[in-house]
Amino acid sequence: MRYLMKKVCIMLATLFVISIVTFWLFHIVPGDPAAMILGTSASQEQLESLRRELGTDRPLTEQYINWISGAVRGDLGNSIKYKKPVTTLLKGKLPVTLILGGMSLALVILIGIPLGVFTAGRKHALSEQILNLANIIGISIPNFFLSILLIWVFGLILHWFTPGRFVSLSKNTAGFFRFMIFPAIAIAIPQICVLSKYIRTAVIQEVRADYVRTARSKGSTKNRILYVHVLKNAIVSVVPLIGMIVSSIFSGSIVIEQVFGIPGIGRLLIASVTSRDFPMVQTLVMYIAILILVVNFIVDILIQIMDPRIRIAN
Amino acid sequence: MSENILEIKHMTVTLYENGGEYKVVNRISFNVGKGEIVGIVGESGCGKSMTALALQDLLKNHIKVTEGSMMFDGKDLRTISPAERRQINGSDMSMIFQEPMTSLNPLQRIGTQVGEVLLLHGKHSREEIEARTLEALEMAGLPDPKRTMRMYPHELSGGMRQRAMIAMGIIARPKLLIADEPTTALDVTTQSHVLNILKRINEQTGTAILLISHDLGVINMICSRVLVMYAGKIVEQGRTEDILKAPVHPYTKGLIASIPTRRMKGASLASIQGRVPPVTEEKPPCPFASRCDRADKVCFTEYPGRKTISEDHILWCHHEL
Amino acid sequence: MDNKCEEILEVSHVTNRYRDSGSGFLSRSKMTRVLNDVSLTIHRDEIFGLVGESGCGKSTLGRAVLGLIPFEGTIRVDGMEYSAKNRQEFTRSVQAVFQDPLSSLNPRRTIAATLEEPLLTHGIGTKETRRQKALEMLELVGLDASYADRLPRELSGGQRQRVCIGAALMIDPDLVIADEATSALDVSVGAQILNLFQEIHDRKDFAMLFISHNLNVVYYLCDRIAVMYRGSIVEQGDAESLYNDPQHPYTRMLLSAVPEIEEADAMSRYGFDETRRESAAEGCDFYHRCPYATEACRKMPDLVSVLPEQPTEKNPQAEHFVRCWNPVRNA
Amino acid sequence: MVKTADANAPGSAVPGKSSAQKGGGLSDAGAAVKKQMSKVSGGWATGDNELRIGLILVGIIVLLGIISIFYTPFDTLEMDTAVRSQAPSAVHLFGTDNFGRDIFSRTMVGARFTLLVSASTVLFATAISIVLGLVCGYVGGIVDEVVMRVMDAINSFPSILIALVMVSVLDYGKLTIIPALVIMFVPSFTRIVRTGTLQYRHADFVLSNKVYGDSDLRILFVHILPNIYPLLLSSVVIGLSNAILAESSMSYLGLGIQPPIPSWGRMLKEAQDIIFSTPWAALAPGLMIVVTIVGLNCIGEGIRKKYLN
Repeated sequence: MRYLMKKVCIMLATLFVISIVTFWLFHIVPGDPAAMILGTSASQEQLESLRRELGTDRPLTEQYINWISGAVRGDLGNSIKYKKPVTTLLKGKLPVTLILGGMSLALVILIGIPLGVFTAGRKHALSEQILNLANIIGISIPNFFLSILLIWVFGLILHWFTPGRFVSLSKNTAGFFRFMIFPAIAIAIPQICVLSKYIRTAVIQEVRADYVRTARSKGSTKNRILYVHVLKNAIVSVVPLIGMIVSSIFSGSIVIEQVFGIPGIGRLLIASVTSRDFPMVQTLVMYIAILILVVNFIVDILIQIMDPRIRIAN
Repeated sequence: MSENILEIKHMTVTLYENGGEYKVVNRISFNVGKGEIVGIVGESGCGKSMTALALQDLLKNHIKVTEGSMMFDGKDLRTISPAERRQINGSDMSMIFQEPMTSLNPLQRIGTQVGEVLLLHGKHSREEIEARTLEALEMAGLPDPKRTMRMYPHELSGGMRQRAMIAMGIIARPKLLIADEPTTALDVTTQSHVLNILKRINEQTGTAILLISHDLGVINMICSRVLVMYAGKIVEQGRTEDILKAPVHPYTKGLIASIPTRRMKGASLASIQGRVPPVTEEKPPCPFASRCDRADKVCFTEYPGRKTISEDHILWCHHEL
Repeated sequence: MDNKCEEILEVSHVTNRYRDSGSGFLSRSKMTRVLNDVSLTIHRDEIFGLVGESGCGKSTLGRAVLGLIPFEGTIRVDGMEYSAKNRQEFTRSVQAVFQDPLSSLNPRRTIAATLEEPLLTHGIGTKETRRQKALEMLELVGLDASYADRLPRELSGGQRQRVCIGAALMIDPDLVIADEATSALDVSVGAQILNLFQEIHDRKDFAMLFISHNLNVVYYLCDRIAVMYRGSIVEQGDAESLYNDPQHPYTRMLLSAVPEIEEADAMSRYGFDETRRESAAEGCDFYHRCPYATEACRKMPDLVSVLPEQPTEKNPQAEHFVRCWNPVRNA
Repeated sequence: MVKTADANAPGSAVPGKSSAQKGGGLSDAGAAVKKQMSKVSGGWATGDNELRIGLILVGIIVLLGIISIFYTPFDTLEMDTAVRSQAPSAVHLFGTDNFGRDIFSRTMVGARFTLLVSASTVLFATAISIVLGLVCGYVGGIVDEVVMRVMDAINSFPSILIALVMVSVLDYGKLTIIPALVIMFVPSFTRIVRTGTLQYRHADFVLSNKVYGDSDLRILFVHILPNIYPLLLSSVVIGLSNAILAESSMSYLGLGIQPPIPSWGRMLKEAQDIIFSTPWAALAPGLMIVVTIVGLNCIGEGIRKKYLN
């Protein structure tokens, strides 16, 4: 348990550092937000009053402290563009992105791992080569081009879903998932190729390990060796990768929400970056940071449970 | 039933690599009596490990046993079905390996891995498996079997892990235990403990042991008979004292003379010139011919016949020495 | 160096600790002691053997003498103490041969380039003279000159070790450290290398610190031997007196465990059965396994000279040190 | 402890037919083994085929990019409504978009800028990573610990997020995309260089060279780097393909290369709304991206396979 406590405070410390870095990035470097909003034509007094309103005239550390204290109380300041508190804007959007990310992760794991194990078994030269090329192509298709193809084929030609018209979960659950499956696929395909390749290399490596030879010498059957010994070792060596895959899924969802027009925090992030709405961007970055840290924390715990070598070392 | 647990006749193991076929083990014949400890000695690449792996069908898929018969306990291992062969592995014939660090599954407790042998062979209740695992760990010389059962491989030292491997090998009371360089990776003191344990197991349970090593000293500690292998062939075999005291084959002589001992202090060691030919190199009928100072034309043309020096002292060489 | 001092290597009170940091920076990292106040001296042109099981610190001592790792205490080679400043000069007098033939040569450079490396670093000679000296060295270590332009992967383990020995001798060092130089080789190949060591040692004058776990090899090759256990020297003396009259229980245990090919039953020569008990914190390191341990052993003994029972005729002033309160006499 | 390496079987022994098997081909057992062999044989095993495919594909793209500097079939900006939304034809190889611009010329110019941005990104990232990776791998200790902590932190973040933050802070012009991409790639390159250095740091020949008196710099750049550069080369090439992927994503989001300079990502963005009427407007840049990245990945895979054996 002591190890868990230590991991939690490392996580909080990292979060604190990130908040400082993001705060510093958005407040010092881009110059005066007030001038940004009112444009160059505004008079000095208007700039002055807006600065007072936004609180950007007070010394930096003071701004940071009340931002953090606000954040803790749930008040994350107002979005410049929408003039509304950031939290209300977020309320509807966060679950959408989480569901999209969850669906993609499920697809990646449910298809990636079996595919990796299956391809590791393929010993025939020709199929090995085809799988290799398919994998390279799978990784090479950019997810936004893939989405456009999906929209074109499944949306416009086969009419399996109406592109551009997002169906919200509350109104029509079936419609929502029918719509969301395509962006999930678009995000998942490159990651499936990545995960299946790692699993394949891990399985091939483990099959050559000495303890497999010991198992065969004990009279164990091929399948038992694969499932009892090899698979677990392969997965343990791949679990640390899940963190990286989740962060790639997140990158993918930021772009895909734009293509499919899904009202998630990814699309909000793009909108606020293009309109230089710093409080919004800053909050979104913090949200995503928290999500990533939580996922990494879970991956760490997973590794602890599965791998005694690390569990006992701590 | 003959009193030999293992009878190998003209066994040949062939390696298939980028188009070529290379005989890693070339028509060797030897026997292992019930309850006997037999050693195989030879340098790297002489095929001693291949012989051991062939017995338990553990060869890689581009290496095959292409000739000869392997009679184990009355059954010919080359003709029985793979399922039957798998039944023998672990129960009647078991094996321990050189690298204790990597030969155990890092994610499973020692107790589970040792007990797995009983799970694979016959019906045993959980309690019986646990009891026999404890008994096997005890017999293998582990100081605290109860605690060791719950530990993971990375928590044990090299010597302890090798003892766990031995426990795994003897839990099903096999008729033959094959040990492929079991102590090469261990310290000298641990090595002598492990060899004593193997000897004690042989005396208590009558399990025959086939010990493979590159170190004649290790062989001399526990083996009653030894086979000397060179480049895939047995060049000489006999009782350990005879081979050490009165070696006949030039290679055996050279091998013994190149071991630094007290007697040789100060004098230069008689080393065999040249080096062991790689597997892929074409070898004359008598493989040692190219390095042997007594070699003449016949050694390069015909297979050396089998000569008997004394009751079990056998030699494969053209020359009366 | 002007005064050719008698002792080529003086190691005095060398201690080495390393901090194995616990996982992450929060847990307290404990200091593990690898070398514990080791002192020894090697005479000029002598082959000194350092023997012990893995983890006893023999390789660490070798690395300390080469200046590769930090340590407390002083090490002087030919009167010169190692420091970052005199690194160039220091490396002229100390060279080394390592164990693993597979990784002992840079796979991407030819044999000649490897041999010329020491000369290049010390700026000795021109391109032609360096090449010439490399070819001569190949001859000396028993390799055909045609090997000069080959890559390491075309050579066998034994041949690669010969190249390493050649490279170590290119700049005529006064001291060569051989760290398990024959341990990774087959018996017959190892024998050729041991012969090579002896031949070259007779022809060129340099001292050698031969580190190995194999007692037979060390006894065969070395004039004086030190046995190490858990970071300290437990017994030291010339080869004969140490082999025929071992007085430290650990040395006796080692000798009884070494597989012999001569006596049929080598086991009983120094019949030794170990005991198991709690180790004594400040006491002798071997306390927890020593059957002869007494209360006195709870305090750490120091290396004491033991006058040999029968002065051997070969070298009357034979010296023999043991770190034990009640050394074991032959019955 | 000590392991008896199979020390005297040198790698490149001349393969010869085994003595017993004079004349006749493989025995039946041999043929059975051959068929079932897992080894991928011929060009595919050594990675040559992948390398050839990759070089051809990337070669075409680079060639197009270079030609576009001097000549493009049509002016990339001139809009000619007469030839609006024409299907691919002999005149307009990739057809025209709804403003009547020739898509083939635009992809050619797009190729130039996309490759330019990605190549410079990878160049900077590699330079920084070699220094960081070698130092961390070789020196180790606190330096290694701190740098790796920072690298892991950056690496665990979604790559696009870092680029977005950089772009929003430094206002997106043509050149600000490059530092954003560099920061994305430095962590993974550094880790590759570091792993390579660690692998060789404790090799005996590095110790021997230290004992010969070599300076650390000489050991790093003369002994360690030549041994790991093939590995680095293959990951740089694969890094290049990821850079193109990232650059086109940013351009798609409107934050990468700014108009009027055409870039593949941006062309895809514009073509998305008219996909039904003029699908080729989207297919052309899309396929160009895929072809480039497949080519680069093939080269990377080829080098890695060559390096392994």
